[in-house]
Amino acid sequence: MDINKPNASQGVVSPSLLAEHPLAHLVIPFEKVDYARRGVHFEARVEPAQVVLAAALMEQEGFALDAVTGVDWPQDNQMEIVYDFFHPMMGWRTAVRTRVRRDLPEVPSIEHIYPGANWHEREAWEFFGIHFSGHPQLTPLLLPDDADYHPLRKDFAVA
Amino acid sequence: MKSAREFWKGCLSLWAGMRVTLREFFKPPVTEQYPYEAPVIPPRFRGHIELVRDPKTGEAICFACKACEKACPSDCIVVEGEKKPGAKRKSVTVFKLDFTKCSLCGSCIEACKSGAIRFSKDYNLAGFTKEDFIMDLFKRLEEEARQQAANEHAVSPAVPPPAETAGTVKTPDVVVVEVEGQGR
Amino acid sequence: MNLPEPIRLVAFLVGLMAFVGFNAAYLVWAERKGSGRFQRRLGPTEVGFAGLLQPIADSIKLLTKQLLVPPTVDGLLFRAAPLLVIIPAMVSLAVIPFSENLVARDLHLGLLVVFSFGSIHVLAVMLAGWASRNKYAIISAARVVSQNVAYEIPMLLVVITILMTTNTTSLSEIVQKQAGPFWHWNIFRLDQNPLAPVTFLVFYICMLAETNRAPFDMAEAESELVAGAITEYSGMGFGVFFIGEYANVLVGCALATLLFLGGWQSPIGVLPGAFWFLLKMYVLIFAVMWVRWTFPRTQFYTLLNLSWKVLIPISLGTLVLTAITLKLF
Amino acid sequence: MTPAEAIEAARRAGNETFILNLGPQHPATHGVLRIKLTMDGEYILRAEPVAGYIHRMHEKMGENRTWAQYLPNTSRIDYLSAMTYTHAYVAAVERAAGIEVPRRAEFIRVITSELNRISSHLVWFGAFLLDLGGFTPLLYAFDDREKILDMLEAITGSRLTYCYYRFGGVYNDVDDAFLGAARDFVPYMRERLKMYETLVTENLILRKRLEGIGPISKKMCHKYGATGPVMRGSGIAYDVRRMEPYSVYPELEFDIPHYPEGDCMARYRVRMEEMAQSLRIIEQAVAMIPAGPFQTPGVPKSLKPPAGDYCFAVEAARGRLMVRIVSDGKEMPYRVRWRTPSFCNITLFEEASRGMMLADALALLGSLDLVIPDIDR
Repeated sequence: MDINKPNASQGVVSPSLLAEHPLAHLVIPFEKVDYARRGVHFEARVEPAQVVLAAALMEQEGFALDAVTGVDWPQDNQMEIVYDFFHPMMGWRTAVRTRVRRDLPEVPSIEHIYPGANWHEREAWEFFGIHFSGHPQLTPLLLPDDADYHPLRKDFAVA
Repeated sequence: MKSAREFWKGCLSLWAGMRVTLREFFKPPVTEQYPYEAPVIPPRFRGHIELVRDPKTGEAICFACKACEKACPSDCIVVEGEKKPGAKRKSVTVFKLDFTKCSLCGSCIEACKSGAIRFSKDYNLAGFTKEDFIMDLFKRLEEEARQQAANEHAVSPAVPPPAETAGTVKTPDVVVVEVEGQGR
Repeated sequence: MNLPEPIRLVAFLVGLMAFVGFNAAYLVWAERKGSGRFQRRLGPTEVGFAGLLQPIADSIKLLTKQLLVPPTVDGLLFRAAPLLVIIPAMVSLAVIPFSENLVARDLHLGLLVVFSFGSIHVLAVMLAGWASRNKYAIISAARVVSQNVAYEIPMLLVVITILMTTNTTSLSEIVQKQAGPFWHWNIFRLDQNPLAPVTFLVFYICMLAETNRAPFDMAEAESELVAGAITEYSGMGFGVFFIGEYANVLVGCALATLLFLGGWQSPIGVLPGAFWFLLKMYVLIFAVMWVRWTFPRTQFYTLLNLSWKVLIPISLGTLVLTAITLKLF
Repeated sequence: MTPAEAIEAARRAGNETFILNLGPQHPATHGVLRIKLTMDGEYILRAEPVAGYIHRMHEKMGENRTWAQYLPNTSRIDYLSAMTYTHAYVAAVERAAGIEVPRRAEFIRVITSELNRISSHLVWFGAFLLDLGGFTPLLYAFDDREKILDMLEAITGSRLTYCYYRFGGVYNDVDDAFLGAARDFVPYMRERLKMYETLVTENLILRKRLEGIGPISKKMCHKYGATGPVMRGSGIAYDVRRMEPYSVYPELEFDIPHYPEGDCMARYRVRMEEMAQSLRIIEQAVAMIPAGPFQTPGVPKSLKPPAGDYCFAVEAARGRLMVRIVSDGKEMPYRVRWRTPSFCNITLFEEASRGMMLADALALLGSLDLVIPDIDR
């Protein structure tokens, strides 16, 4: 398969390969999800410690990082972090979710695998307070430098 | 020698580029001379919202149901109404629009079932203070009604532009737009 | 009108000052109207008929603006730089023959005077850049020096070719040698210099680069170095640099007309010489503006490569070729 | 490392460096982006973009507005291709709430999005050449863009922040005048693209200025997640309209221009050809648009999509735009996450511009086609 001539550049719907599960051989279980309903082909729920392994597997499969999203769930006292990946050649979409304790949100950083995640993680840190251990420069990115508040937390009082 | 031929082809491309600009040099300008030529405003243009007058009764259609107030994402509409004796429905008395926060999304016009408000065609609003843009549309509607009444039985053709009430900002143009022929 | 020598000289100098001042102002107007026409818009139209009073309005604005000198600046150099931009242009204009007898001082070594003062312009821009202690200005000062040094050499080589064909350095004699029908102009004299048009082109490109204009405006690269060497200047300091730039373009185009297009020689021999000289000069100035509004800026090292690897070999080649042809015929 | 360490390291290395602040007010950053350049003479040792000067927290605004009230925000994140941003949000909510969109509305969305893409590329074309020093093409490009804006203003009412799409269709219908104008615009624009070809693309100075400058490898695109013309300039023919087809794009004939070199010239050529492809799409869409309703009736005013999280990806002018919405069944979104293309494209600037000269770094910055509110949100 020519590396930069993906099979889908002439209008054929790319994920036709969904018949057999292309990510089945990975050690982390990815179950298939109805793309038309959720917008993602495969989803995996992992422990915070396995995030780096998942990212490494994704990188090995040729996925590119799409986004790192934080979601605050105060009712079950947890914070959820969703890593989105997309495959530039095959058009697949995967999401890796993990949940961490709300009072001490701690997740290993995947910055050494995907340097692009540097800014994503900095943003998640300044908006939610999720600490990405191993991140070279966890300083505020978009908020003023001396910002100590985390606006996207549900308990952040909107003026 | 390849680079020499390439360099020569490059010089030809420079000359081709110069020919293009020279051709453009002799074409007429495309710019619109704003103060002298008024821009053409399409019918669906979104100026600030204004109240619609019911053709039959001459009063504002709006009966202060506050649907638009709830629909507005930036809370810039404040509507007050009171029930006149004898009338079966309320009628609007105050319709304050804070145009500094309005993002012209049209949610209020969509929410209004009786079509009582619409987009106006004002494109050149100017004011010196923020308060100029807090408009009371109902007072302005009455102002226009009184102005029109004055026009009906006014004899003199030359009609000054509608006089400004304190609150509204509809300052006349710096250069009155409908002036034909006063170009260079 | 043979007034006594000093009064004639003073009259000429005052005339030249007025000429440069008038030209600097109305070349700015011509550039803004010209760029407007190139870009299918009008250019200034409000002040006076078709914006004719715009330059006057600009100069009044510049004059009344406060010329503030930042404290961290090297005071002496900062104030000296604008003067150094104007002086070379004025002096070289004094030597240029506008027509048969319309020349301030027809020096025998006119050509050398022009080129010796021409190099002071580089010093001025560098001083401005260095003295204003501003990072952008320092970068632009470094660029100006290497750019002008690179383009001084091919220009002089071309001038030497002209010297060989006309074997005189007096500008009016060069023009007299080009008398007669227009194929006597140096640009068409293929019998002496088979590559004459190419030499003219090389001279023209070098003139563009010398005055930091058009595709080579490295010093005042507004989209990179904000305003380059003159970032810290305001009011008339900035105004003087502006006048200096246009005066240098004036001198460059005048030189090109004298050396190649036969100065005040008229192709059809009817109107006075000065008219033809000014006409040719303004055609060349129009070409400078035309080039400016068509091309993007070159890279800095492409600019230097262009000079060292292309223009200098070409000018050397024409020099040798002219020598051979002169020797043989 | 902090600037102090950078200077210390450089001083130990014997050369004297200085920190040059490119922005936040600088002609070449086209917006309030600041790049701290540690320079050694004219060469850049390290470029560190600093964002946040125009950060308005669109994601928090999403959480205290109803689904419909958030629509005006969507066209203000990247005001140059506002249609595609509203399209992403509206389609994500339609996917969540399971709303059907009539075919006519889908075609209207494709036509307006492609027109918006061309107008966005024209702004990029003008601004990019302005950075390189050529002033005139900017005005030609804005003259063409004016025609597109007048067309879109005639049907939507505004010129830049349209807010034209609604859940289940569009705000009001498209009349024949608009379709006629779009049909005539295509040949006119092809003529103009030919003119830009001779005036700019083949220009020797521009080619010398762009070829081989700012090489971005495929690996870098993968690592940083740079998409759109940046990725297509590095040889990967990735386009969301083909890889995750949405709306009526599968029925339309168009191909994805991509160049393997990965330098500024490749990205320039990709965008110029993308304009030609968009013209092809508009031509086909105007021919194929069916009659029929332009909005699905019966979409509830206060929408409450079922709980869960949904995402939708769209090909914006600058690259892949993904919206992830989390709903908890109430009438206000629980979380709205915008994965904007410029946010990912800027992250590779630090590595791509190391060791370049200042003028080339600006050419690279221009070829990334950044819109600063797209980075800051």
